[in-house]
Amino acid sequence: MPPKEPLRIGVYLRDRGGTLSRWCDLDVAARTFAKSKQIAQWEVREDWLNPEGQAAIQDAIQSGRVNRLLFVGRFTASEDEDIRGLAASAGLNPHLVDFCVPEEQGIRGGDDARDLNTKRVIALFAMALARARLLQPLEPVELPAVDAALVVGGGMAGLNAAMVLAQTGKQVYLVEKSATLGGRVAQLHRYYPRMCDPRCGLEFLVRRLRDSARAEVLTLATLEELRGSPGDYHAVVVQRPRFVSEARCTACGECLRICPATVPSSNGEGERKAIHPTGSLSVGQAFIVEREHCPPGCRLCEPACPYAAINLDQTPAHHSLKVGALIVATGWDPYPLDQVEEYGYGRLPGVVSNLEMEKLLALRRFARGNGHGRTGGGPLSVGFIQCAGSRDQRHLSYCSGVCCSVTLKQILALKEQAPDARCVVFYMDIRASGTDELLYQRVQNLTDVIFVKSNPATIRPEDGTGRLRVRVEDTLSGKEVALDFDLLVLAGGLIPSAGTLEVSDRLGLPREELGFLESHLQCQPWESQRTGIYTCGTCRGPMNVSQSVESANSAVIQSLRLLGSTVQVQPPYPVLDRTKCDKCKRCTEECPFAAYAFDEQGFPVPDLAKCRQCGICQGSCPMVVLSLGNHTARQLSAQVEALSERAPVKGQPLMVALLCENDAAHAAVGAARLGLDPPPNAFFLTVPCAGAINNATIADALSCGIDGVLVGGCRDGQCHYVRGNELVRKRSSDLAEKLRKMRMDEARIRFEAIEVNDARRYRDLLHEYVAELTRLGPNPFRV
Amino acid sequence: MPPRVDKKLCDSCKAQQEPLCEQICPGDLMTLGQDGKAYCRSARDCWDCMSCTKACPVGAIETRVPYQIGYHVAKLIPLMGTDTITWTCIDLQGNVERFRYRNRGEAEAF
Amino acid sequence: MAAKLPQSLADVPTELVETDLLIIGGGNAGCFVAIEAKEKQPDLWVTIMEKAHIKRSGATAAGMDAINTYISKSESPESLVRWSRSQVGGLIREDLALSNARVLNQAVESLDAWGLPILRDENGEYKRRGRWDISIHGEQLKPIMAERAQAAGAQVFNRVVATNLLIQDGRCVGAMGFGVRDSKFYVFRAKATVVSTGGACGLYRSPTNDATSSHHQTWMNPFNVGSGYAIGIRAGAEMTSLEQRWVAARTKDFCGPVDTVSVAYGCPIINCKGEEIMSARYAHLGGDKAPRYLRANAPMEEWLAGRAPTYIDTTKLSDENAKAMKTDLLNERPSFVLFLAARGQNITEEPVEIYGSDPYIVGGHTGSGFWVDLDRMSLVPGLFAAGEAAGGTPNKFVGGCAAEGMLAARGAIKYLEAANLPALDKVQVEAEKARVFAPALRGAEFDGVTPLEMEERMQRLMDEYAGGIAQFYRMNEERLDYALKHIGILKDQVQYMYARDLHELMQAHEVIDRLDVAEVLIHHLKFRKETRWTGWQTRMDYPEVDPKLDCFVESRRDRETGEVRVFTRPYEQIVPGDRMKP
Amino acid sequence: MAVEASDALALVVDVGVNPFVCVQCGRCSSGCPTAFETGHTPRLLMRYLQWGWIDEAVQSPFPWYCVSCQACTTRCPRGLDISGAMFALRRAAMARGLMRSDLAGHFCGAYMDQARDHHRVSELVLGIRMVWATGFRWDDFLLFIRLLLKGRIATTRPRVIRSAAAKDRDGQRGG
Repeated sequence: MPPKEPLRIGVYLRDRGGTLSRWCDLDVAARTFAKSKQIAQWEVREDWLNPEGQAAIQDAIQSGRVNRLLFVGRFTASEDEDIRGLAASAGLNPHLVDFCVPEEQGIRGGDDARDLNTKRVIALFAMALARARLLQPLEPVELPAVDAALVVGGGMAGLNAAMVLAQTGKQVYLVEKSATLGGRVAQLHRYYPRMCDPRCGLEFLVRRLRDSARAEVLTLATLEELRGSPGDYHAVVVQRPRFVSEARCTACGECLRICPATVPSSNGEGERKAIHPTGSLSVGQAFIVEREHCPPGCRLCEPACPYAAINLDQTPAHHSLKVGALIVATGWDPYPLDQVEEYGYGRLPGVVSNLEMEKLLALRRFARGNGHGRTGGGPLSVGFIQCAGSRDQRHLSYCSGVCCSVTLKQILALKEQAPDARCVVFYMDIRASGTDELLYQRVQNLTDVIFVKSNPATIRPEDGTGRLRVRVEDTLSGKEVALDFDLLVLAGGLIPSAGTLEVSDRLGLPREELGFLESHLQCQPWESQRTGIYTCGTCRGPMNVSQSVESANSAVIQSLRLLGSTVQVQPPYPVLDRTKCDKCKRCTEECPFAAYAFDEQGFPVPDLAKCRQCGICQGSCPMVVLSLGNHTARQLSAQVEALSERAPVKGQPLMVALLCENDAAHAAVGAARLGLDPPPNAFFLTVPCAGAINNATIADALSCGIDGVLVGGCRDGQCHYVRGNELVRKRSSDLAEKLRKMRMDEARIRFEAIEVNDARRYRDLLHEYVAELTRLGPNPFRV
Repeated sequence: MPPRVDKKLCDSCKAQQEPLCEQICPGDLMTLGQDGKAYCRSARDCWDCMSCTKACPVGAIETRVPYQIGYHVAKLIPLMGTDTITWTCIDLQGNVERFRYRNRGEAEAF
Repeated sequence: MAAKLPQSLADVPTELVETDLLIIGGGNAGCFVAIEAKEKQPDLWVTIMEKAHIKRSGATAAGMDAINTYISKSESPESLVRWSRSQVGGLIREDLALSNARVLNQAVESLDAWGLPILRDENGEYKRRGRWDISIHGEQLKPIMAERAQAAGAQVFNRVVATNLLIQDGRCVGAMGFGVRDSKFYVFRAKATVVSTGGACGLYRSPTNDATSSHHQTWMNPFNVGSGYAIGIRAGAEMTSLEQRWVAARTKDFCGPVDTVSVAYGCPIINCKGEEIMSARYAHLGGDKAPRYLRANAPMEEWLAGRAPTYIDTTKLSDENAKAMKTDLLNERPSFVLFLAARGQNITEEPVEIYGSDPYIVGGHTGSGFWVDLDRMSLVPGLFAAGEAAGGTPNKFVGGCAAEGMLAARGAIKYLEAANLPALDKVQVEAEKARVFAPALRGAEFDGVTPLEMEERMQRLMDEYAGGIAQFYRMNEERLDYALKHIGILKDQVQYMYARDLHELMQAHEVIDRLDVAEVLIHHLKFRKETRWTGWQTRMDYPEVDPKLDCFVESRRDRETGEVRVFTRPYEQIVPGDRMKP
Repeated sequence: MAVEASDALALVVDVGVNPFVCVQCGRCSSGCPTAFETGHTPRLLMRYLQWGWIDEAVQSPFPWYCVSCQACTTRCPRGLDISGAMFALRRAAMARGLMRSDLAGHFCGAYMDQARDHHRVSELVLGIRMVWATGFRWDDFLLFIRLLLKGRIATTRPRVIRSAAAKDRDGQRGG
């Protein structure tokens, strides 16, 4: 290690329009710090970004007079960047430049405020210098990355994501559990509102993928394991055997004639043989053998195939794929409507789910002559029961938002096939919002469609006629209504698919209490709290087809950041001092983004690609050996200690507020801008997240005489880093317990949830806290 | 005298198999009991070096001197800062004495 | 969580570790051996066997309030050797003391560079607290050393207890031991082995030992039981001056450090009448500057003469000095301040009562330990010693042990250049494995003795018959013979000792090791038929100093027969001047 | 008229029903066997409670038709105890003297005496005791005859074989 270079800090004050020197006496401040050896230069300039200013900076660096820069005054974000760029071009690491903004701490004009302002500025400079002394040069880290992505789930969202990726020139692997693509949308009869056939949209997507050289579709495949880190994943995919070679099979159909086994059709799809084509929505046209339906020992199809494409001993294939990002699009399953016993789904043949109704419509069962269940020659009577199992505490507590529009669409399609059909819709409220309202009006214009605002309690088969009797109170008229139906369609809700739960367990993706993948942030819905893994489609919540396609595109755009040859990680990021770490694993436990893993010696290692640089690990470390570049616990402690020696006003409580820079700090700066003066002895310091505050820093603050420490974090559920605020509250409550034993008042540590625009509340909070501290008396360590 | 463990506060170091107090004790005395909380396996063998008290991240451990040599109850509570340590001593009559000093100076890099 | 006890020897896994330099004991000296060895030869394989956790193990576990030996500008290595020699009645290995003194400051200054806060006076020099003491805030002393050792690249095996050395064709080629947490049997093969296990505590009964909760109320770390001496003795290494038992004036009941602190703050030792006993009775022998063993024994003479209790007079301390003294005590043994608070004692009104401690064998304070040459190699080739384990140089303390660690590292590196390892002696390994796990494999119904029972029996026996505190350190030939006979019986009774978990298995070996050390110690006490150091070895049957015994008393135990041979080695003076004067 | 939440809540709060949670889905009425006997349905009464129209709710005949078969409570998507609310309305009605509270007392006595003594209730005895309390009415009597002829009224009370344990329990409870 090179011998430590002595510190030479250049303190450059920006006195635009002489405001700073008017508000406070800069000469007194200069004299106060004259003795400090580490300050190599102290200069006040009107502006530092004009040519002379820039030249002065470059000269100071290149001449070696300074090796740290501390700028005082207000600089916009872009000016901040320019100065760092200037320093870098002059040969100084841009992270050795720091800024201190007196205005933000409430220092502003005012006739009698000058000498107080001067004392406060001196305290502020002392803190800024304490921080500047401990600045370290930080370098960005370049991590390997792969220009490919993996999409899990071949439904509407997955197909869209894969197509967009392929179009933007990225290699993409699409993994689909079943034999065909299209997922749930392929089982629909019509889209709404345009009433077009979903297969047309899907086939467009599948053809695009088939033709793209960069897209590789793996059906009958599941993601077994994911190793590596964002940008450089190693995914292991297992593909179940198809028993038919995709290269050789020409779909000539010879095997169909030989095959003795017929497979019962599920929900009215018509019989098919054990060996059968995989349906139009698949990349190849090879057949597939459902081995479980082959009669024992039968291998008739193998010799029969003219192209020797059939191999009944095929074993699962393992693929190990190098990808940069993962897009989860595992879709939804229908709520098991048999749970709602009173509706008799699964028991009464006439009761079907809205998904099954799509199949019946697709098979044009209701067209005249196809004779669906029309008893007694009269017109077909069909009932639609909305919110079947939804908005019901005993089943799904939420509303899936699509079932109303689906029912309206189904009525239009039904009336097209059977114009004389009588339809009754039992509803609580028709939620066809936006342009779907037009769909609702088209249905209202039809004849024989009546909307009954009520929920049936039970459905009973009428003995003899086989029709279904429904008896309700029509809440709009208060009258009893009893109707008989040939068919009853239950409009059931959407729940996370089995595939979604499986992939969430395998990749450790958090789920919210409804079971959907947790994205936590309204403003980043594609988020999965695991960098590198993005979610889209109904796996993260009920949505309609257009929203699902929209979300696929947003997930792809987010994943592009990680695709390419390298991933650039800008500082700051956490660094571990291994000699002091005794592997207590608290950082791993508390990191909200599971960014830590253990190496073979058991040391926790942060994966810099996964790390969100929130500093919660630094806050959790009992040995204070984890430090987030230039936001370290030692720097915070040094600033607090510097403040403790320079209380502006003697005899008043000295207070420091440690504020999360995402929300609470904005309230403080807002208060200063509104001219809401903080108490004279109150200053604030910012941290990337309240969770980054280590108990050792609070201990330092109290032991060096600070009267009160106010921790400002976010409200529960609003933390940008999931639970930073809860963690710091728990840790500081442990510390408060120790304070009580040390005969110190627990109120010396206080946690407050402060929101972005709580400027007024923040100012009142400070004054109220200082009042309380005044009552408590000085910190026993100071006296 | 054994270090006294406050069962409410002790979170058994988030159920890792070797909590910090068990890891650090020079006499191999601290370990996790059946209730998942830390305890000292042999009161007589403790030397009161207070390593466990300093190491406990939630401050659940409190040191006591054997009753043979000191009356009930005085407290000595260490509070670890980043590079300072603060002791608070409360004697029998409740008088409080506080000490603070730097326990880590400027260290050259490795 | 510790692993369960093995059911049989077969299911005890054996872990074989190959290394160049093996260090037994990751304490103050051990860390410095590792750091110096890795600095001199970075690609050397260095392995540390540590019975506890290197961050807080050994005598400095709780911290340290001062570096007791540092050669300031006005002193020199020679003046330090002269002072040290005068403190122990003129009988030290001057060659070792000189070589140690020449490296002393370098060791202390590296501690400073690693961040150990050493207090400075107004012009930036180390603040002196007596002729040789400098004040430090050493609460983090041991973690600092442990971090440097690990940073230097030493491979640390925590929770591994050394039970015996690996001796093949007369050479030491490593050591064996077992894991207290993983219940494995460890075999380390090393070209050179350094024993730095610290001193032996717990040979004698401590005055406050009782049935409730104060069994380990000792000044020295009770978990340093002298295993280093024991494995050396069993390997046939030569031991020197064990009869210089370290007996110290310590706080009554608490048995905390009070000697150097009282010197530093100028609090004289007084008796119940308030007389300053050192200047009153020992003026002719240097008064307060009298040799260490006199200062240690003086209070006990006052008790015998009916002028007890004895105190260090802290009533003259200013409040500011009293706080400074307490700060020092917080750094070395924090529970001392808790002890004072638990008696509601204000030291500026009520002086701190002092009493003799139970005797310890500590080569860092007296000259006891391995007989070593200038490379710190013992008589068994390949076996080195450093710190409290190495004999011949008293008054080393923290700085001296650190310096000796560096010298042992240099000696070991020189030796292991030419050393090569013979094939592993399987027979010796299996025998040791059986011996180590025997107490744990006695079976559930075994009718035997717990380690605690045997330890208490040994401690009371030594206390009453081998000059313990209960007898005001006094002994005579017949009592020593009685003690020797019963130590022999106890060694034979080891076959009845059983252990119910890994912790108790460690305690069993702590007793076995101390029995071997006690036996050799009694031989040394019997041989020196004179009273050269009152307190350290007060022979009531030979009260006078015998000029013929102005030499080192040595001992060596025969590896096969176990017979202890005691002999003398002549004293060689190198630094001129009166050996009794500093 | 501002909705006085307090009085609506006061009525049903002790039964643990918060009327404002009801979303008026009508499922309780759809499932209720006697919903359409009186022109008032349970959903409608919940609506009255939401508006705080206590007089209409209490004077409604429907609560007396509620046979507390729990069809409504088990199916309510918001988990409200509708039958509990009807019970509260019945008690409120009696408190306001809209229904002779003594009748309930007589009926309850007649019922519980038999249940306690014979562990079975004979409708015949029940009818006779109620006639004793309310006085003789021809239309009731003719209805009784018709029911008797159709065998709708059991004249004898089935004998109950009491297990030994049951008898001890009776013994312990002082019979």
